[in-house]
Amino acid sequence: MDIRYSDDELAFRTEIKTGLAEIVWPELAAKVRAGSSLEKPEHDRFHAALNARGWLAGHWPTEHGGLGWDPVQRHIFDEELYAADAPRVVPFGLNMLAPVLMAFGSPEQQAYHLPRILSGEDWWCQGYSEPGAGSDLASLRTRAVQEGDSYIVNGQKTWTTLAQHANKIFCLVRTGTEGKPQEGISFLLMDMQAPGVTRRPIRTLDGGFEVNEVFFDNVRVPVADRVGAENAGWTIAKYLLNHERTNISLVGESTHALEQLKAQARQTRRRGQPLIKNPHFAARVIEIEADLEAHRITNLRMLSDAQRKGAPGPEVSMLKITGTRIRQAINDLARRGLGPAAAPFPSEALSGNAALAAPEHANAAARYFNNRKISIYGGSNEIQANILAKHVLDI
Amino acid sequence: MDIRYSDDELAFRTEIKTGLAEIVWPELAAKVRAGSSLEKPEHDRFHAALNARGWLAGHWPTEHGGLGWDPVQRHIFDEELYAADAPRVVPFGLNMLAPVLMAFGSPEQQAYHLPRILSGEDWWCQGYSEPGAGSDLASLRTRAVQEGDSYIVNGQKTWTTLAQHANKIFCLVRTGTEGKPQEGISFLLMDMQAPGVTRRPIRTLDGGFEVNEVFFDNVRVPVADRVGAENAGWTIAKYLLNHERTNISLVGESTHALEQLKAQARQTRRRGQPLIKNPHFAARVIEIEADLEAHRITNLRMLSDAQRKGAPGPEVSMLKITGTRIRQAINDLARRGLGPAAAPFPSEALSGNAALAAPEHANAAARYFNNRKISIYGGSNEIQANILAKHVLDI
Amino acid sequence: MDFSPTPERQMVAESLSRLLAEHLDAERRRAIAYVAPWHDPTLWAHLCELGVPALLVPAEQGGFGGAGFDITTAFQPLGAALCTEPMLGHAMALAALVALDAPVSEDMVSGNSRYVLAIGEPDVPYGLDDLETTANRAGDGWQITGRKSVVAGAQSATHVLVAARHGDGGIGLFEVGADAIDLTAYGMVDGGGAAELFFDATAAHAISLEADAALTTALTAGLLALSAEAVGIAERLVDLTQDYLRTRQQFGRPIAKFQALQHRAVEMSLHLEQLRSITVRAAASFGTPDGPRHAAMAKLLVGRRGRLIAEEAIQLHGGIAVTWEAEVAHLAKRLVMIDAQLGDADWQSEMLAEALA
Amino acid sequence: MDFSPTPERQMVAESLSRLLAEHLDAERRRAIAYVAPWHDPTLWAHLCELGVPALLVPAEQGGFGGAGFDITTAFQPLGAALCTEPMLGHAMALAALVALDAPVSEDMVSGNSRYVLAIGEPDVPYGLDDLETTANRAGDGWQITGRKSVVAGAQSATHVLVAARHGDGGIGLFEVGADAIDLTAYGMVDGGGAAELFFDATAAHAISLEADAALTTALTAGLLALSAEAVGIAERLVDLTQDYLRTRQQFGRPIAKFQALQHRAVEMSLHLEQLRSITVRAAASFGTPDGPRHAAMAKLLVGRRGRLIAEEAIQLHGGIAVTWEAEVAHLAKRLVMIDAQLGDADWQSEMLAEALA
Repeated sequence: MDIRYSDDELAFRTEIKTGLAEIVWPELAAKVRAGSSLEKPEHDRFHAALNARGWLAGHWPTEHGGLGWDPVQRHIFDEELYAADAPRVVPFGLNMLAPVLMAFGSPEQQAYHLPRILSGEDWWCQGYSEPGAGSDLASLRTRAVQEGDSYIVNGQKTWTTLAQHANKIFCLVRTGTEGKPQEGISFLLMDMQAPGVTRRPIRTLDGGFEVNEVFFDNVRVPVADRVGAENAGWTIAKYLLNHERTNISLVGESTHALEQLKAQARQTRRRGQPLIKNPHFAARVIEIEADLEAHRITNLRMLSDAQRKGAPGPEVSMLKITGTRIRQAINDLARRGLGPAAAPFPSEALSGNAALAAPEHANAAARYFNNRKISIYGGSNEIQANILAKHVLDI
Repeated sequence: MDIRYSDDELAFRTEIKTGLAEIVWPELAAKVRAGSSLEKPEHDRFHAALNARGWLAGHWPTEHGGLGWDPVQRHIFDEELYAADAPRVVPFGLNMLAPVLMAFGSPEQQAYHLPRILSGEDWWCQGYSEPGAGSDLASLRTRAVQEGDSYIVNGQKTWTTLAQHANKIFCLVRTGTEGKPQEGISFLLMDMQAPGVTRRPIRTLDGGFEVNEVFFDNVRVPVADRVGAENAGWTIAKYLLNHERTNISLVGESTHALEQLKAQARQTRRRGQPLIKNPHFAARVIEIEADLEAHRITNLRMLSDAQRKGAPGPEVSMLKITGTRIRQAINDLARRGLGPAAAPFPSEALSGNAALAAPEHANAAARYFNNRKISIYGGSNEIQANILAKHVLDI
Repeated sequence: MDFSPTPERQMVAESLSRLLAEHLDAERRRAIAYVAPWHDPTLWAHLCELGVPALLVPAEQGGFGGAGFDITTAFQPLGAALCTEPMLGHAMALAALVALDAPVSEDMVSGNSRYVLAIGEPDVPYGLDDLETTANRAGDGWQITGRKSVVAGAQSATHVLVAARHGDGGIGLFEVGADAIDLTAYGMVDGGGAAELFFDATAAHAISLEADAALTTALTAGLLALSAEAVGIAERLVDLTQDYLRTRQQFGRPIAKFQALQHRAVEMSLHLEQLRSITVRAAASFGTPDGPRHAAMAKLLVGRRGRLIAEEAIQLHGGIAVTWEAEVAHLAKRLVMIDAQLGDADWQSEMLAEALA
Repeated sequence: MDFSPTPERQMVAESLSRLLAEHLDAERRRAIAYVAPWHDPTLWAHLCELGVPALLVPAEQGGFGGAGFDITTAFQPLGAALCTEPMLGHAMALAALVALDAPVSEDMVSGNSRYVLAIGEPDVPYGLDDLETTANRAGDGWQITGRKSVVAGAQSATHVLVAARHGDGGIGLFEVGADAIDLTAYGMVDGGGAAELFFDATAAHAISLEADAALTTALTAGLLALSAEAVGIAERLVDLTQDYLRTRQQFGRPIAKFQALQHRAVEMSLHLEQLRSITVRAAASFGTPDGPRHAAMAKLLVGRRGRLIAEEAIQLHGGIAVTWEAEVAHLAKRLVMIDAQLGDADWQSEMLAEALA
């Protein structure tokens, strides 16, 4: 057993760290630290800078223009992004659609779409969830009916993250009604600018806008823009859900957030001493730290497994559950550490002499509430528990 | 809203407190404090002393020789028992069989059995559980087949508390196999000395002996000793389970145990100061104290409801769940507070200069382990949660 | 022993619930709670007409209540409706004055004046012990210097009562007109408004120079009010979640059929029951020596179990609960953020522990 | 990065498991663990033949191991078998001597002598800071006075190493022959034996007068050993519980079909996974500056999550699990009681917090 990073991996980390220091500009880092939403041009500029070094798709196989990073390298890259206060790479095109195209797309689809994902020409969003079909994808109702060489799509998607910036959407749609509910689903690539597509922003409980409803009213989609066979969408969806989960441990993000939390608790004064010296607060920090340390090793163990065995197994559901719990525990503690100062909307006038906390901490309550979502989306933790129960109990 | 005890109730409490001080002799109190098992003569002497004042069956209706205490008086009596370091009254005859006889027994059965319960002539135990039928009474398999004016009983009961002292047992037995499984059950009064009855003690995980297996091998029981109609046992069982639950809040016991815990934590020294000043330990005590204070009010609210409305509703399942959790949390903390000193069997030589803790605390680990049972027996907390779910979700 | 409310309180609670149902449905609440001045002066007037401030004042000072159960009678319905009217600060100011036996103006009892009690500071959000704001004599009057932080309702108060340390180290209670204060108002993530109050030799009038005990009573009243508010919210959250489980279909049946969710719904009910009972306990003790202790216990459980109810309500609702349109989201936010007012669960635990040893 | 054990350690672990399966089935274990001397000298000899003590000693001192993963390789199977042989104290004594670069006798490496390291006292059960046992010079040697409490394995040790405070306040390590000590032996609620050691000017031999660092290393080794033991137990408990859920029928079907129980079984697996990983982390760090910190984290999680695994294993088994005949009962007892050895979860948390600020 040797759980250290290899020399190559350490060198890789240094290369990434140095590079990111050059790429991330100060205003971007400040916005990321404060948890503010980025504008589209900021995302675009950051993606372009990563792409210029080949890092945007570092984890893609070389035959598709990637660098063929293994899971450990990808994890290191992820950790360094957080350490550099860089934004998360918007995953819908790069990490979700791209693997689907590589596995199920036609050569024409690959040749057309993959370069446009890298160049930033296309911004993809994901059309999976529907009102009434959250964790239960088999019950989705958006319908695509073939008419000549097109599908006519009608229905509604929801929780579509960053659809406000997207010009493309990949969708699961119902193309058949026979057999089991999951058998009549197809995977379509659609144009957000097509006639009949409208989007409506959903305001989240913290007052932010990052998800949307997307409506389809007789939208015409060329049959050529279907990925895989008709009614084979369920297979693709499962493949994608698995891929989506590979990055779900949140180890990099939580490590960084825990450091922020400790910094906050060293700055905050309570009863004449730093909050970090309060025994109760310190004990909570310590428990999270121990849990995160364990979770980090679990993640590395599973990455190392994946490196040897290929696709991750159902154990990744563990990473999702534990990872989101740790992340939410940090959010919770950051909010609690601020006390009443967590309550004001920092966007509203808490500047100058009225400031209650450093900008990177002031958003703690909003972030806590916003992050309640992470145990709900991408397969709720209850769904993950069902998957694990099947696995551990052989039922 | 007036949540104070009435003047009459306060006077009642004083009367009980004064009386118990006269009844409870020092050796008995010491054994109760130390959590030691009592011998049968000790139980008998204590019961006789209570009976002499009419308190043994204070909660029985006056027509059956009781004092007709209401639920609040009964609760006060229960609290005072703990405060006096008195043992719990053995409930099987007094609180379980007696209400069944009063509701379902024939006049002859009532006239014969109730006085013998009071006098201590009969010590009853309860034959409900069977191996393989713990929380699922409908699946019980002990069979009674009628032959002339007797039943012939064959089968096995388990978890029979204090059967080692009992000369009588009331049993649920299967008398029919048609219809739903719960439809063919009858309620029999049996003699532990009858030919064919054998008992085998079960050693519990802490090394103690308080429960038993009871085997029936062609035991002959007069049909006249059946309570209620043949195959009507399920109704009686449900009635009894409900009655059994009325005293399940453990408020009196937990209040007393929490005081013991605090005394222990004031005596125990850690890092040069009393354990009670350790912020983590103190916080755990405080949380239990707050929970117990809330639970005490919940219990009084439900007692006060029961006083007005008669039988308790499914909400008493709440009392069971919360009551056992609080009791177990106190057990847990008492064990933890002792540190390594909780580990030795105090029965083995920890006397004299080797003593690690006062006798009333030294048993903390054994009591913690033994009390894991309280969330399992009498309808496990999972069964209680199912009952509550039906109730709150109307399913 | 009698756990039913008196007919009078029952009537007030019902009138108040009706009034709030009429004037503060969920949509209107969102429109008021998140836009300056973060409350609705008309609704405030309605509450005052109904006599809510008077309910918080004993008859001797011109009201018709002032007992612990009066406080819960008012605040539980206010909680259920997520009302952001600045009643908490007014109630605490009243409690302080009543405890000092100081005059309570008719305008204050009627609610024509809106008072707030300013205690917490940036480094001293909870408790009285380490307050840094000072009061100094200036001629016949006093001058206050310091900062009071996140004072809920201060954005719309007409009068501010300030706790400040004076010359000989004691804590006094001082009154300042709101327009004399340098004030930065803002909205809160859970709705409603608050303000930072900056005092720089600000002229003030001394109500008492020995206000420790009265301020403790005011804090106790505040903890009780917040606990009752929390019970009102928690009841709504539990109801909404149970309704949702019964109606929402997934995998072809109502999700209430899933045992894992059933047991979690039961846990929510158990938490709620504890909150209800401990708040009854605290209300019954208000004004007795046990009052502060039981109020601290109530606030402790509100902080711990309230958060669990809120988080579970969101989780069991799923995605819909993290949207602005969902009532459950706003209920959950308020229930969670109550913890951070007047001492969170850890703080209450520390205070109670000090009395333990 | 490679998370597989080396072939050598894999082989040792398998041999050890086989040995324990052969000599210590559940029934035999109950017969040994609860009756004086609370272990089986024959089994001890078998373990020594297999080289378990030698596995805990580096090659330079005559063993063939001594790394963190060697400790876990030994103690995880010992845990799974609930072995009560006094290996922990021996391992800690070895770790202390190795850290001091003091001579380690052949008899000690072979296990012919059984050592124990005595640190904890009645009022100082955890840590080194406040120890009260003293050592005083007497002629060429030393005399120890004080009491060491609940020293696991001391009931059958041939040699005792004692941590004691000497003249200039430092903590030294002293050796005493077991037969020179006034010793009260007893059995433990979770099996195995321990003793109270009373020293009254008891003659001793000084090994080191500056033993703080070496004792910290020994404690770290002990925490790691206990954590590995806990992992071995927790794995058994999780396995047994999953098996039970699959086989036990209630209400006409295996109880594994009940979703509420499924999710609780999953929680147990999640706890176990955390224990496994943090123990790997601590093993990898043993001997580095992070060693004590990671060992404390491991013991912290063992205390918290180990108890939850044990309690859930009992609850999900129901009544059968509270009987003496049930293996799950004895596994659960040991897993819970591990918390109280060498510093419980709260203690570890406090130690870690001191380094945090």
